[in-house]
Amino acid sequence: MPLTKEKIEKLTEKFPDLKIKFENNLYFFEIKKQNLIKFLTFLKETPDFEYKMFIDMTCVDYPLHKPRFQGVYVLYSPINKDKVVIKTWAEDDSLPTLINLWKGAKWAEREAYDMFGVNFEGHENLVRMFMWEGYKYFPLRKDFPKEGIPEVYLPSLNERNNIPSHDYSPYHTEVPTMEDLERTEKARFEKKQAQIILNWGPLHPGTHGTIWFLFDLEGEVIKNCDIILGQLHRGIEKLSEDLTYTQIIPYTDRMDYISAICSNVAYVNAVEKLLNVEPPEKAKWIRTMMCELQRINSHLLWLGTFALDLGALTIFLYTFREREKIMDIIEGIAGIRLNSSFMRIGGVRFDLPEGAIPVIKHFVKDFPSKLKEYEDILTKNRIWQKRNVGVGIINEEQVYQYGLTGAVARASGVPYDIRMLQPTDSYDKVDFEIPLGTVGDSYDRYLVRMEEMRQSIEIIKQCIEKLNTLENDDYIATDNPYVLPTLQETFISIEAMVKDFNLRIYGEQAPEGEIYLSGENPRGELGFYIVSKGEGKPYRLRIRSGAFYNLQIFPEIIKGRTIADAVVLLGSIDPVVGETDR
Amino acid sequence: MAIMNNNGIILTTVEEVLSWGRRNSLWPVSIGLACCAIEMMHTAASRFDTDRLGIIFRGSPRQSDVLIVAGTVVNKVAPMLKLIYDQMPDPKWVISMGGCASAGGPFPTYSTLQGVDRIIPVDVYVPGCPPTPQALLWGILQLQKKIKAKREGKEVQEIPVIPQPSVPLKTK
Amino acid sequence: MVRVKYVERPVLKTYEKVFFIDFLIGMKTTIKNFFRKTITTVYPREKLTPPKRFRGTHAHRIKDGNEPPSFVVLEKFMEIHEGESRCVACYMCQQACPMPTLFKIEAVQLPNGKKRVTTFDMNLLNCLYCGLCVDACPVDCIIMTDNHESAADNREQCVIHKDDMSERGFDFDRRRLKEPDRIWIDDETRTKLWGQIKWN
Amino acid sequence: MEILGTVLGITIKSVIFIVGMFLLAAYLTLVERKFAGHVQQRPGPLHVGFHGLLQPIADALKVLTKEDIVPQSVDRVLFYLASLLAFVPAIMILAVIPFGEPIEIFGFKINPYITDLNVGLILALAFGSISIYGVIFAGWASNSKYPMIGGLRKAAVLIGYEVALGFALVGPIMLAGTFSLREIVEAQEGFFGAFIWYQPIAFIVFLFAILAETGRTPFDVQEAEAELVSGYNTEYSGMKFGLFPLAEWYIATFVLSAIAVILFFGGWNGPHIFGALSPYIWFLLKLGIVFMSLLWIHWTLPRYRVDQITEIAWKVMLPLTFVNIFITAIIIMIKG
Repeated sequence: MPLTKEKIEKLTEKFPDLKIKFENNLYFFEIKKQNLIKFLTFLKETPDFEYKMFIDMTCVDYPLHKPRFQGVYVLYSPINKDKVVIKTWAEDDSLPTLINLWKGAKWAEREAYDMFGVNFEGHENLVRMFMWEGYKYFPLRKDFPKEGIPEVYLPSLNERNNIPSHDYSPYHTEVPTMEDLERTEKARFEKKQAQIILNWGPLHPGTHGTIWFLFDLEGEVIKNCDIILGQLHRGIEKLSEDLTYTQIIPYTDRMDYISAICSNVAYVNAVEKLLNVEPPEKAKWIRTMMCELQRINSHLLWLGTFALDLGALTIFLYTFREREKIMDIIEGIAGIRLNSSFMRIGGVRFDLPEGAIPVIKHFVKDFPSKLKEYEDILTKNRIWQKRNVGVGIINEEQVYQYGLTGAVARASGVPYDIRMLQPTDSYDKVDFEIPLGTVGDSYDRYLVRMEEMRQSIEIIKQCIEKLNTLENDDYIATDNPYVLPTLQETFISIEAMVKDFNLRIYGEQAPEGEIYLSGENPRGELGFYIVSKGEGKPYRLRIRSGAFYNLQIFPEIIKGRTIADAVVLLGSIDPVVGETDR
Repeated sequence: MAIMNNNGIILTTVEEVLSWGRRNSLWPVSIGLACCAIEMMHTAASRFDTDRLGIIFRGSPRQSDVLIVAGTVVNKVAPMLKLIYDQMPDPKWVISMGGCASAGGPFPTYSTLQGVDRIIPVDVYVPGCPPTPQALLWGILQLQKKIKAKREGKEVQEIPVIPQPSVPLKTK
Repeated sequence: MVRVKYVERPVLKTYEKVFFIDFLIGMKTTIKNFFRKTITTVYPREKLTPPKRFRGTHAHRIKDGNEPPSFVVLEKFMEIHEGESRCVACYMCQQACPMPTLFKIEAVQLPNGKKRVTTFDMNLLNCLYCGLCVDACPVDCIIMTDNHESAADNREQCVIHKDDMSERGFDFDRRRLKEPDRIWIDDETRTKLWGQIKWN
Repeated sequence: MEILGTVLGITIKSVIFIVGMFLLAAYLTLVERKFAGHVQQRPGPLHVGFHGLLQPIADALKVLTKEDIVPQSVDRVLFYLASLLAFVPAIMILAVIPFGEPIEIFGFKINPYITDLNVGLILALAFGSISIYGVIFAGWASNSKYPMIGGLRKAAVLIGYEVALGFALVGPIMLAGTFSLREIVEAQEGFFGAFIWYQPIAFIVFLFAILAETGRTPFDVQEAEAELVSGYNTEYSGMKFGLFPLAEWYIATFVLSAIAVILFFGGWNGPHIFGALSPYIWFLLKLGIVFMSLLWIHWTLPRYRVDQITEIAWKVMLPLTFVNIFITAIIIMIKG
């Protein structure tokens, strides 16, 4: 629940210059820069506030305002069970660092520096996060064009003599040289402490995509470690600043491509809250069901790749067998296997097709036996236990320090699950349990995820029962002025066509305001901080990615362990590069 | 289809035998970049089993013949990809899987490489976002056809080999 | 209310350790799968039919008499013959597309005051296959077909044009227009993976 | 004249053995791929030839005609030497492995083995341990980080398990009272004469040792794909690469399973139900079973960490073998 009156008064009399705004069921505080640290420390340490979990930190660029940049911090309180947003203006383009309060701020501040050029006083190693050292620009500034500045002549090697397509240009943005990358690598480690510096990645079978690990090895023991991200930084935040709210939906697929539907739902919920659109009942249930299917799908991929990294190759193919089934279901319902942009603002794109429910029923009935097969091979296997037990133990304090979410937090015994804390869709109507770990090592993360799959099956069963009763409801609230009409309406009525044209051309004219809303992704909390200036496009869309913050703890807990453990730890944290880099 | 019309018949000339061997044991580098990598894994998995066609994924570029560029290639990883390509022994082929790898796809941004064929020559483009496993398999069959055609001296548009710096020089 | 449940960590008993019970159970599972039927779709010989909702290569519906009412309204300004693409050059697909540059739509004004679409190019290599253009089309013209075998060996062949789009649309409608909106239609090909599903 | 005959015979046999071994190894890859495929509910090689029967040939053609990259930074001598050192000893072990009883063809008495040394087993072990150098050299000569780590890992594993392997074999040798493989086989009469019944511990240790020697899961740390790209042979390409898996995964596995059959399963002993050829059939049958079970383990289990492997080798396997030797000795004493 949000803060009570007394607490607000307590805050105001402690900090007179505090500006308070309550919007979209969320408190926004604005504080002067010099008081920021004091205020945050107060929020973190005062007994009945205890906003001790670091959720997110970012910046917003207002070119006409002086000072130009605004820092935005999101905090969560385990006792109040709610979030607050603290904003402050960055005078002379610099902000105080929060590393001493929350270790999790380290990467977020690097990213803000990389994207906006905001300086952070006292940051331990303020280097480029996504771009490479020597990159001249700060992409997320408003005066930087989204397609970059084409400055090198870089034609296609195949299509020398003819123009391949009408939107082809031989000029290209700057591509780094190997020297640039070496400089980037050097910027992470000051001096060589041990024998070998091992580049693990960026293109390596074991790194779950294109994460670039730097290991400072002594024998096989990792003395020091740092992670270079940005090998999949596609600038989705920048892109979405000149797309309408509907057009952003397909890009949320491509962020966490393994759990596309969950990302869709999280984003669509945020936008609906902003536009206060209320989707119909059936859409909510469909969303919940698809989310859980996608969650199982994602956890299966995690299990497969995790087992593959640990050498059990067969599990990988067994999990992919079940994934194929879920993919078939999603393909039949949404039309494409992986990046199914199935959600729409105000509902879902299609109704469930004929035969969807029986197929899902069949899957739900069949899946637990398959789950048991995996557990037979792995759970009690002595090798599996030897590899997992006691590796990468994360305690509760670290969870709050780094803002870890998702299964990683739950394995450490923190009952942080957005599905229960801030239920969207139909999660308040379904009945399930949050699996929690006791030790917080990699084996617990494995067990927690396995248990989550069983819980998802339960949720899907409830959704099916409910959906059987809602046969002929409508699946999208097209009467709302912000919701695009369906095709059939467009064909028959001229009003619908005009409304469609307007919404396509001018976008959904969201009321001025801002919102932070998050959903529970398989990889942790996926939050969307949207600033709307009353246009059809978001002024700033900040994506709080769970994997980004979860991965941040890797360098700390891998120290003193071997490469083999690094594989285990990475697998159990389970990042997806598309989401960490956006 | 290359696979279909040689059910183990030893072809006549050495060249053809070699090309038969090559196109029937294409070993891709197991490198995944983004979404397409998931579909690539699905192609290798049990449902659409690439091992049927003699395709097994190798970890090391030194031991592989095909580079399946699966996913968005951003500027920062482009030199590395070029390096991987250079490490592969001849004869080698490149399949550019998905829109992102082929032409930048839906990311016309400051950080995305607009088509991997700007740094390495591509043999087969597979549209799709991401392409389904069947589409990728179809692309692989196209590549096999291409190898066959090249060996039999049929016309295939040759990739003009023009000396390029491993990564473009900056215009300062 | 937050309901939590602590997972329990199994430990190996001594006899399990000594007699390698854990290994044996795992090996039992693998050998069980060894004797199951394979689930592989032998691709070039047998293909999975994509469902009707599949979002593959784009196509144009043609003017064949069963257009929606909206088309009848907009047709007055257009010069479209029977069997041609229904496109009325309203540019809504381009407007709706998150990646508008992949479209190249051109229309000319004919002497009789009517418009005629001359170019409709789409660069499939930049497409997200998100289906927003399909939702935006007011005359039910642009659709996404079940064609996914579109690999080519140069980038030009990945750009589709008006004529082949209308051909593909005609072909798609001929094959699958009558088809019910079912999750998939090729039950027997999918039984390999799914086993027998009981439809109700 | 006599000597000439023997020399000729041995030469012919060696040629047959080596060529046959090459073909066999090539087709063992197919066997493994088919087995793995069906374990994972997929057919494995299918289209190249009838059910993929020509797949090994296609692979061989490709690998042979591949460009053979030798990176500039490598130590050339060791780089070339390594692949040979990994391959040749594995083949040479074949010299002492008997595949059955001598048979009469056109009045010639042909022994189905190249030579029958009275220290055959020792020779096999010696050659087996030489092939370690191949791996270490490969890792070192590549002058690259992943191969070096892989090579060192493999060295650690092999050193640990060579010892365990050696001591595990002592039990059967004591029972048989000879080092000659042929005589060891003759020492095990009948179904319950097979040493597996008297030496179960030795057999388990030997099984683990085979897995470790041939670098199969749970001991395939040296080419753990997720950690070290392809392990010690990362920098190898073309045929020089091809020799490594052939030697390590197939020939070595084959040869060691043969030794296992000879030592524990009574070699070619078995009821004479197939007529004159029954010894060979029995031998190959047992061999196939052992080989398949190795594959089966390989495609089921996850992978140990290298320090855990060495720990097991020194702290569990070695003491077990000592205990085994001790018990065997006592029993033999009592039996007299």
